[in-house]
Amino acid sequence: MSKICSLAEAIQQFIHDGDTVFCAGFTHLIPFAAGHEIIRQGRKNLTLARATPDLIYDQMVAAGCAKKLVFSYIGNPGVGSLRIVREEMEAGRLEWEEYSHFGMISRLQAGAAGLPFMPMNQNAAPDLEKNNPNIRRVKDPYSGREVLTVPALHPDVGIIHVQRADKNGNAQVWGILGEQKEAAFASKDVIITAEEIVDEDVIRSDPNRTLIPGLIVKAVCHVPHCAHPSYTQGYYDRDNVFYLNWDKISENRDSVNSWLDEWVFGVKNAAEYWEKLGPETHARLAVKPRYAAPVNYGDY
Amino acid sequence: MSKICSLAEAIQQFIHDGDTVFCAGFTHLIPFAAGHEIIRQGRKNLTLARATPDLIYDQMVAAGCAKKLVFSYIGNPGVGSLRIVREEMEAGRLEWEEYSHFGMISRLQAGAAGLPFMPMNQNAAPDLEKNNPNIRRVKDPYSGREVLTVPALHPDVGIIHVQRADKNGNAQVWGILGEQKEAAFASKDVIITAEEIVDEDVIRSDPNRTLIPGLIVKAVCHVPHCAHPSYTQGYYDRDNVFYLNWDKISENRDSVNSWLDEWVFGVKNAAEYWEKLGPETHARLAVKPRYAAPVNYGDY
Amino acid sequence: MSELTYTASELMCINAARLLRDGDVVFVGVGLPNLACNLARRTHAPSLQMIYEAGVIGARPNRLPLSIGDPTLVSGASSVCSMFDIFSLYLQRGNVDVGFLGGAQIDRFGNINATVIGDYHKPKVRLPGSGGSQEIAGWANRCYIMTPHQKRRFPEKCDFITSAGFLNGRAEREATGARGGGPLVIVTNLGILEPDENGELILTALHPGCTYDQVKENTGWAIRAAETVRTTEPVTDVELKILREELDPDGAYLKGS
Amino acid sequence: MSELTYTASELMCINAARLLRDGDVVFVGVGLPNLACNLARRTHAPSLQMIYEAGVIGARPNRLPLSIGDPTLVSGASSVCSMFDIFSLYLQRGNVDVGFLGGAQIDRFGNINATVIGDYHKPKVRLPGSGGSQEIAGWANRCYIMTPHQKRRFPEKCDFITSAGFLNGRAEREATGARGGGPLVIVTNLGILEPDENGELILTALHPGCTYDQVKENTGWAIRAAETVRTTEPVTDVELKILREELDPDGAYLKGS
Repeated sequence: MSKICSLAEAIQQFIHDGDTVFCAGFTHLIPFAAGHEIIRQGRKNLTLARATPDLIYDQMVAAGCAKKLVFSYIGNPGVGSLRIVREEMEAGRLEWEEYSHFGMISRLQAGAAGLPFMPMNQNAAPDLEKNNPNIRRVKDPYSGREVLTVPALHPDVGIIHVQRADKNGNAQVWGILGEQKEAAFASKDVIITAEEIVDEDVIRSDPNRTLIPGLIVKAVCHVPHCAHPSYTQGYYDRDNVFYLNWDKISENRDSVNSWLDEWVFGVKNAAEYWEKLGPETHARLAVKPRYAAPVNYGDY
Repeated sequence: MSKICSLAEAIQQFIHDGDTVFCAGFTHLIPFAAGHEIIRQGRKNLTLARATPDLIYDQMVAAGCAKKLVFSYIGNPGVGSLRIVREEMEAGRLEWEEYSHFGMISRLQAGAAGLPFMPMNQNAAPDLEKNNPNIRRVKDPYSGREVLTVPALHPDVGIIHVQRADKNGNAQVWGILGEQKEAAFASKDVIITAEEIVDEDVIRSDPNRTLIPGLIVKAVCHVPHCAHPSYTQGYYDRDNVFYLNWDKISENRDSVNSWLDEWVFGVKNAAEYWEKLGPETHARLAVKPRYAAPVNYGDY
Repeated sequence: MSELTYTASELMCINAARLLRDGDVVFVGVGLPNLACNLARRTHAPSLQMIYEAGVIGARPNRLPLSIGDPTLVSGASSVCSMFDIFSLYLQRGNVDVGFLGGAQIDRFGNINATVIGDYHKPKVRLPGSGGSQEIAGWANRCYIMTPHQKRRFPEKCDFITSAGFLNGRAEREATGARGGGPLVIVTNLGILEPDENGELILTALHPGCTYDQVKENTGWAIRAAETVRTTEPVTDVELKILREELDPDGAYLKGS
Repeated sequence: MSELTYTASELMCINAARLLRDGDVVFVGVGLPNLACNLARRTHAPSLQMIYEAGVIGARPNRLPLSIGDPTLVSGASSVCSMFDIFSLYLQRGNVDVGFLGGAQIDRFGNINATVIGDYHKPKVRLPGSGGSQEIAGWANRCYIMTPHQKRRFPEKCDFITSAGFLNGRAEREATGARGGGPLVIVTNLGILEPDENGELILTALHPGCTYDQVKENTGWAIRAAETVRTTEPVTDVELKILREELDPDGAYLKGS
């Protein structure tokens, strides 16, 4: 049974005000188009969870979608500060819950594995543990020494961008894997956005490449260039110029609002957004092919 | 720096009497040739750990290499009983430590992750927990309910068969993954046996396919057909006929000893063993190619 | 129809197949459960999703697999993952609807022994052990069991509980916090047993031509019968034909008994 | 040689590169640590193995990555794994020899603050937070820090300990059971600080032309000097040439200060 629908339909159906949303992807495959669609549809009071909020959550916070942030690093990767998020936190207008990267990912792993918590070895750093009551301890029943724990995270919705998926939601990913798999299995509902919708036979020709199985997926959306200004390995490059520009745009709210008006509210969907970027940007982000060596599964 | 050596050299250097050895592979990629080399070199008092001891440990137990078995299922997969192992256990001549599959794999995962233990949800089954003091409990610090724990397993040596590896030990696997990755990271020393030694560029063309990184590998051995009568996906089929035959061979010790004399002590190495199987068996186990769809990483 | 002849294995397999619901995610073993699932897929449950403990999801085998890790399960499958992932992300997470279980002994409360006859530390008969079944029994939403109906296979109490049924009663299982629903149906060659409100197995259906007396004779405790004991639908020639001609043409699993 | 001119970043980067040993497995961040590692690989440590928190092992980037997840790190790498795996199988397991750390504040015992200036719940300046550094500081065998030598960056005590140095002394860190050795060397633009037997940072080397007085002026506590304070080897034109012509030709990281 096909799960294909438009991204607008998927957001409409699965994301509700007050939900905890996880837009997955570590630098790679960040589903910006989904974030923009959430902004366009005016969702409010979301809890936004991601290791690195990146520009996608900076934009969603700026647009007033978020009540709370769950994160482990609030920077503009490779550039500097995440200005909107930082300003809202400093002003006391945004709640937050903070972990280390490993704490954050361990929360997802526990959620994905159906465990109530994950243990982590002690790292000697005292202050995050002191300030986050969700970071606790249990005694290792073998040595008697204590290990740290973090509780399972179960987002209401996980949005996962991938290179290719079939209509059932079987999704294949290569390049940086980040926390895509863990976020998908941890979430109650999973929305897949894909650069390409391919025939089932393509997926079945390489089952080890399937990171997310259709059986946990609710919706599959065909969204080419979904990740811009992040990137999709093999499809287009990271738009480092935009990451640098955002540092300037986000210096004041007027320019942020103008940007949102023009690039989010001013376009209908990801296709229009990409079109609007224009041929020069398309050319700048284009990438020449470099193929993986063949792999023979055998015709058993 | 190349880590390539012969299988005999690797066993000689890294496997010592009394070691805990993990010959990895769930049905797929079981490194039989390594087991046979351990028998030929006359190792004693080994603790043999595997989820399913399979014929490889039945043979090693028959040859007198083992003091103890750590396992979760002692059957001849798809056939029935594992006669030698069962007889030795019933006779009180073989120590054992027993888990469920998930308990066994969780022990490896804990070992691989550097954790002292892994939690598992309760499964309501009381008797294995009662009889194995290594299965314990901790209280989930969030709900207050108890979860089960198993302790990390750290084999002295993990032997991992793979489709292809480079001289540094970067190893790629497809088909059933079993516990190959976890066993490698959990072990103190890792020996890779590979169907093919390939140029680094082959590995680097598809980094997501690399299951085991060279940096944890001590020795890389070129051993085509290492897995027979188990199989290597895409290279040769499982020898189901042998699995059925072993059920008869292992009915009495004389026929087992004759088999060991002929097929282990009577050959010098895996190449001679394969040659001795003869062209009919080679033809029976041959497999026609079926290739994975191409994957483009992009030339960044 | 009533003149069709079939083996006990065929009878159990067909009745087990009928229990599966379209769309179910099933944790499959080789042998009869594999055949039952494939029969269901070819009849009333085309969207059945089969996953194997070896880490294979959505297999499309071109031949009957001898072992649970056969390469034919991999070529053409929709996904392959590690064993750690299949047990944690799928089974422990609650993504498995149905598990199949089997063992040397099944007791009054549906507990299963696949470990040992006699004392654990001095085994009289050492059996294979849990494999994946301890967690399947604990965590699958529903569990089904197929087993020949023999007194030694149905003792009042197992020598060793490898996989949990309802322990000494449904409340005891529930108190452990295990997420799964436990054994829902036991299919034998005589009929069907189901747990009552206390988790005790009772006879709820007989296959055509079988009797409650036969069941009592072949059960190790005084087995009760439900108020109304159904008769199972007769085996059809369509079901037999699929099993015999498509799924197990060599009779590897269905021949004999 | 002594007439070469270089920026503070170049000086720190070159001195950090010299600390790396051939064969080291290094958990690399972007920016200066990335440049230091690549400089070491091109000089005395050709077998240095670089791994990135994004899950990339053995990268061979064709261009200078802006972010830690740049696609150029992936194409041609020897392995890519999930974040969960890179932090657990590599870092927590003890497979990482060297980690690089940085932060807004580094205190007397090498503790690092990358989280907040002021109160945690009512931040005066909210910094990025831990990212991967809490576990790198806890678990890498050796940690190195590069930072400009300024009083505000070297307070006696951090406002918030994001990543552990030696807490209030080496014994306190050891009591936590964290496996890693903690900060081994802090490279600044003035010289090199190392922990003494109690874990307190002391001056052990000065760069050519720099003085202990400058260090004291720019440190937030009364920093002690080792009995013998070395002078670091002068920067060579070979090192500068590799940095400027091969590794960062646009001066993205090395220009300025």
